[in-house]
Amino acid sequence: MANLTLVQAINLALIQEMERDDRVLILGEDVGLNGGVFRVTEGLHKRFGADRVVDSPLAESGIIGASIGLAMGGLRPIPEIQFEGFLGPAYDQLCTHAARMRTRTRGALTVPLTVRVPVGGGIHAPELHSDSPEAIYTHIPGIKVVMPSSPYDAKGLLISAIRDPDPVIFFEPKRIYRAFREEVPEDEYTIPIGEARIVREGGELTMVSWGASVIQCMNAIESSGRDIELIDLRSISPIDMVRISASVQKTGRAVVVHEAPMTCGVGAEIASRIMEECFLHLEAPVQRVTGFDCTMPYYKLELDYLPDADRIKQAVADVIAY
Amino acid sequence: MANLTLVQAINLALIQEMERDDRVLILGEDVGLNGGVFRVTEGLHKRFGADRVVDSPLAESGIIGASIGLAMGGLRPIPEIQFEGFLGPAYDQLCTHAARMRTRTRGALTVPLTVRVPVGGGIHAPELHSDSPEAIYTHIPGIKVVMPSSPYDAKGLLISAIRDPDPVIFFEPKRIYRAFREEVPEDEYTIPIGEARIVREGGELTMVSWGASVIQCMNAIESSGRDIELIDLRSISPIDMVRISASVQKTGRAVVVHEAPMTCGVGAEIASRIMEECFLHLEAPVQRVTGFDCTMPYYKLELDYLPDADRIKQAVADVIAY
Amino acid sequence: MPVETVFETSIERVSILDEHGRFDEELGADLIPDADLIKLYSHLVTCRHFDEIAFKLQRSGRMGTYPENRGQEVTSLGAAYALRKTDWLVPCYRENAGLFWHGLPMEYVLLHWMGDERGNEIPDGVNVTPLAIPIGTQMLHAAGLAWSHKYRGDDAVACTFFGDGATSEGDFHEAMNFSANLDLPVIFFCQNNSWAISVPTRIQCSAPTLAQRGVGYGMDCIQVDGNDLFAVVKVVREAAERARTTNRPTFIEAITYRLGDHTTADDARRYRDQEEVEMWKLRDPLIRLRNHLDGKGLWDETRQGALLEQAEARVVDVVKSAVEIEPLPASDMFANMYKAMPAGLEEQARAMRTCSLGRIPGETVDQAAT
Amino acid sequence: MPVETVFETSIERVSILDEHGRFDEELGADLIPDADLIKLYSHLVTCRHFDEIAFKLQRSGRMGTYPENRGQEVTSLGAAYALRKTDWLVPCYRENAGLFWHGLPMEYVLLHWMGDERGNEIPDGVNVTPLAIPIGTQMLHAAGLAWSHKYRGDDAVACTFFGDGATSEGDFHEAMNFSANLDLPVIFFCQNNSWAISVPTRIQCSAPTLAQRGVGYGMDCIQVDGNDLFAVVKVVREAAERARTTNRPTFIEAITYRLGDHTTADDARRYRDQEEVEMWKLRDPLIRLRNHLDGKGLWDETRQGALLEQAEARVVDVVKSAVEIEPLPASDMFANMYKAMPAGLEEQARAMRTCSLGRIPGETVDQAAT
Ligand SMILES: Cc1ncc(C[n+]2csc(CCOP(=O)(O)OP(=O)(O)O)c2C)c(N)n1
Ligand SMILES: Cc1ncc(C[n+]2csc(CCOP(=O)(O)OP(=O)(O)O)c2C)c(N)n1
Ligand SMILES: [Mg+2]
Ligand SMILES: [Mg+2]
Repeated sequence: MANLTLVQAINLALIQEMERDDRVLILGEDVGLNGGVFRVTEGLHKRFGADRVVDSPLAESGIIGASIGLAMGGLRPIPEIQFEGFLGPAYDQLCTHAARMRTRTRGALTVPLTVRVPVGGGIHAPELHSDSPEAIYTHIPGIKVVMPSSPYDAKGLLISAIRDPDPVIFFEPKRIYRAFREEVPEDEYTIPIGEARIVREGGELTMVSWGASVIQCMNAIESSGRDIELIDLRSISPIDMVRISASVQKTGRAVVVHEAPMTCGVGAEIASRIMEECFLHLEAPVQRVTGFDCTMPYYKLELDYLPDADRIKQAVADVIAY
Repeated sequence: MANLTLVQAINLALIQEMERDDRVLILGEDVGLNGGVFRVTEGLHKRFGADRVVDSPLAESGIIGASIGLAMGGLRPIPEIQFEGFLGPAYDQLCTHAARMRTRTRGALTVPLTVRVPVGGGIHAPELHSDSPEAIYTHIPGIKVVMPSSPYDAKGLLISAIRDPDPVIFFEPKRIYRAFREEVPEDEYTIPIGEARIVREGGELTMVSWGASVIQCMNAIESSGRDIELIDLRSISPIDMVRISASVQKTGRAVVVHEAPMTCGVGAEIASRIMEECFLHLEAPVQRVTGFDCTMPYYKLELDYLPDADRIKQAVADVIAY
Repeated sequence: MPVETVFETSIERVSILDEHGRFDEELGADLIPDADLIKLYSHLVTCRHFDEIAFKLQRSGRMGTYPENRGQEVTSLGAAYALRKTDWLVPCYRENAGLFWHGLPMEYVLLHWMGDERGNEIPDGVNVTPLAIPIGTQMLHAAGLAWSHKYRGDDAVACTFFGDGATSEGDFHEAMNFSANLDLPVIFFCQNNSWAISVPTRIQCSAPTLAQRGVGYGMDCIQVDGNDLFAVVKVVREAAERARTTNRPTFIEAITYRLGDHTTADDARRYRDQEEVEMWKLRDPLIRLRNHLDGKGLWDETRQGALLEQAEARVVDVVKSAVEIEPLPASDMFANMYKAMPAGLEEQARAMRTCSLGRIPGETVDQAAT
Repeated sequence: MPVETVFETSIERVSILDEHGRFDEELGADLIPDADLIKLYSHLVTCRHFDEIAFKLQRSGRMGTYPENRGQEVTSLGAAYALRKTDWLVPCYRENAGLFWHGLPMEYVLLHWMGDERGNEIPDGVNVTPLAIPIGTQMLHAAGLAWSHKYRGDDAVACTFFGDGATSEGDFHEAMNFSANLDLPVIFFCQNNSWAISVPTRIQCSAPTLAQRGVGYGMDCIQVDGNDLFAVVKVVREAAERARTTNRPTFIEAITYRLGDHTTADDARRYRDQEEVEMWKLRDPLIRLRNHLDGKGLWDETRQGALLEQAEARVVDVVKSAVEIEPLPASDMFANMYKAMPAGLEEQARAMRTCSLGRIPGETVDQAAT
């Protein structure tokens, strides 16, 4: 057991998987000598050498496209995209190839890659360094999407992602990269992709969230003093509807919280499925507390944009008062 | 009045807007001499010349990125992307620039462009010629998304899109490009972006759809003999919740139909909003009839993938029996 | 010096068996043994026949859109012949001759265009990627595949094929740049056939040659007569040797021509002159090679007749196996989305209705979602 | 001929005032009148001071991440000086000197890095696009802007700035290719400062020069000493003239160096040697120009002292207006999403809560959504 930040937990998972499997290699912008702009790959270049930790040209489509080839060639590439705002140039390679290669070839060629991407707002960064595009990739069949909210989950989820036979986007909530530490086992362990975590049990209302927002939810719940069940999705695609529905059938009320804009966000999918699966149990409409339907503003206003404890508590009050 | 196909109605709208406003120009792959692979720009090259109907290099990001510059320069570009499956390379320019330029510059620079894109399945085309990515762009604030289901709407919506001061993606359901004809006024007229159309009134259930699926809905409704209100969204972003909610508050039941995969599709957003706005009126959960959560299969199976009258009728039966 | 020259380069063009039938002994001698030459010619004739039949299948409604290969067969075949079975071919969609030579079963290409994924289910040991529909995107996969071999320490290379139009895509640039700067054993084989559907090459590249696209990457680049089997074999051999020994990529521009429409959905008469087509028909690579074989006394009408019969018989079988393949069950679309099917998808597959509707109302979650 | 040369080219490098202070009279004479030279030098000193203060603002927590311009000021300034106010500057984020010369108010750049969109609200008549955060994407906008002027028939050109790393992005290729093939009056100004954050230029381009990136497009391309104001002015003038008269684009590689960290979030000591930095400090463009002015008797310590005072006073005002600007209301994030705000968004803005929650339960739709 070591007391680690989320960044350290990811770094540890990378080291252990690279030790374990020499098919695993890392590529991306500044991941080498510099150890990544968030220092997630710190020390790896020295430890595993320039053949396994590769500073690539500045080209996201190239990073993902080449990784697809590496994966089809039998390796386990872990490309890093420096910020979620720069995943855009790689969108086409991810959707037209990574997501489709297995079904297109009926399993003859597969793409076991893990794309690591820092995500989300709250760190006063420049434009396009604070977005939350998880809904985009959740809509694309063939790609899995995960986002941990704690160091422990980060390590276990990343190891699962690296070992997964299919492409996984591993979103890293940069706001909590170093926000807190947690006991993380030294030895490797996995957290199954597709399994949500009940962070806190409760009978009055079900709250569903993921990534850095989970922390906002905890704050809201603690200061609200209500008996709320908090579910950390962890895997956004696929979604663990078994746990969500079981909880809502118990509580009859639900609030979903995420940073991305509301319209066509993952909250819409979860709310719809709750309605479909728990309609007769619902005492109030499922409420969404999300980013607004506008571009993530420059950082002076980012905290007004991001869902916070107050907005979450207001939602809880609305749902319970309904 | 002329009796026109959807292709002809679009062609007419393009001609009239180019006649009316010499800031309007068309660019894209094969839009010139060839008149577009679907012949939508037929005759325009001859009529308006190579300066206003431009065959561009084969590069979608370039087509959209250059169009953004043209628009910032005060023109009204109408880029064509040959198939929705090739919108991917332009995703980044659309989301990081077209959608953001106005808010980024607080109106100092704006991007009034209209991206024309054939969309959807059902024509036995090769891979990546049959997808429905509308949810992706509906999730992106700052871009409007429209999709007509008839020649009349196509002309009016396209003219509105071209005149709109903000970026609009104009999806053209290729399955009904020539499926039927309709009386279309010779002179120009506009259909407000953001206004859905009540295709058919009814009291028993509300059905919401857009694009080619609207035709499947009509078939289902007619053969079901039920008293169903059919709403053609026409504008997918923004969504006309006023009409949808008013209808569902009347009928108490709703079914949403679209070709795209279910998860995080536009159907999820509509279902969620219906729940939020009509909860106390709902007799059954809003049901979604959509493409499956798998890659659009090669064409041998595409009709099994696309929602058809049978699946829609089954959904109606389920909702009413609920 | 206020103005000094800091870089100089030039592009060369290789031709061995030219359009007038002239054969350059110096470059051409023992490039291809006669026995192989006959095999290659026979393969070309079979592929040409396959192409004609595929076209007819579309016209008769038994197959979807099909892109004729006619006139370009020698480019991919010459490359495939110059490479090893352990090397990768990363094609676009006009490389049937090379893919078949490399081991892809002929019926696969028909199945692909018949809208059947079984046409992409590449057999084990055949190092070929599926036909690439999104233009320009596959070259990065070639870079990655080549990289995977370099990483493992074997000397296999990847050869990727694409058209003149494809060189306008950003992914082309990124693939070239990755390969050059990370030293990846890739051969970039551009088939400049004068057209990208209706758009002439000058709209894709206003430079005098496409070959010089490689200069900006410090990459070796060369132009070759793409209808000259000998020249293609020579330049690809040299590129492969370079890749194997130094991991340096090469950019090859092969000048060829698309004799048919872009695809069966196209009508080239709308945008190009018939004279141009007629002129290129005289440069048909098959005729050129046939004359060469005749000249060497390696071929004659009887052999040609026998070959055609074989080719027809072969293609009949191929068509049969593609047309008569057992129908795909609708559930097949779910089968290969993931190695292990997630619960929600499994439910959609079971009901063949969206999950939203797949559940009998009232059915409890646990039955449904697990 | 079996092997013939089909293309030849070379790249030249221009230098006028070299690092040793040698000035080439032939090329340099009457390139820049003395009066302008003094204006330009004064501007450079002011921008250098602005850069230092901006850095301090970040360090003292009054501003977010900031990318130092130090050492590269002459590239964008030389370009701006060589162009007209009617021309467009399409920058990346290290071109303060050029942008200010072209008319962008200094406080705008501070506001931008303070996380305030008012820093991008470009005043009417200032033909500048906002600082571009996504690398490589802005060059296509330059192509489109230049195109819009060609379309209208006036002779304005667009000059876009970017780094060595940006030339690895696909959008760079597409912008170059569009401009070359559609004849767009664009100047592509690459600032090769040796680094892309921690990645050295050779990973972005293994060719001997970046300038040769233009060869593949048949574009005029040239390399220039980017720390030499005279040379930069000369090459940009020629490029602008070419663009105005022939609509042909030009690719310029300016050799310069990033003397500071990539941004205030970076620590360059992790990846580059201090000797390299020290060596480049000797090539500081400001020192070089100052010595030249001294040599010509156009400058002295008194003037320098006075200039520094002015610069400080000016920057104090700039900082003041940026720091003391009135706070942005939260509702501002909604104000400019569209020309006309859609109902749903209007509702979110009203409630400052997601639409999902913005409605008092039971409130009917018509009140809510219209
Ligand atoms: C990304 C993308 N954009 C557009 C298309 C539509 N399209 C199919 S083939 C083609 C032209 C390709 O020309 P070229 O690369 O020269 O290959 P050729 O067909 O001439 O062999 C186009 C535009 C596509 N398939 N993919
Ligand atoms: C598309 C994109 N990818 C990655 C980044 C992160 N990033 C910011 S600056 C930079 C390096 C840019 O290097 P260069 O183009 O040489 O410009 P310089 O900073 O050296 O002036 C990177 C990778 C980004 N902003 N945009
Ligand atoms: Mg071509
Ligand atoms: Mg740089």
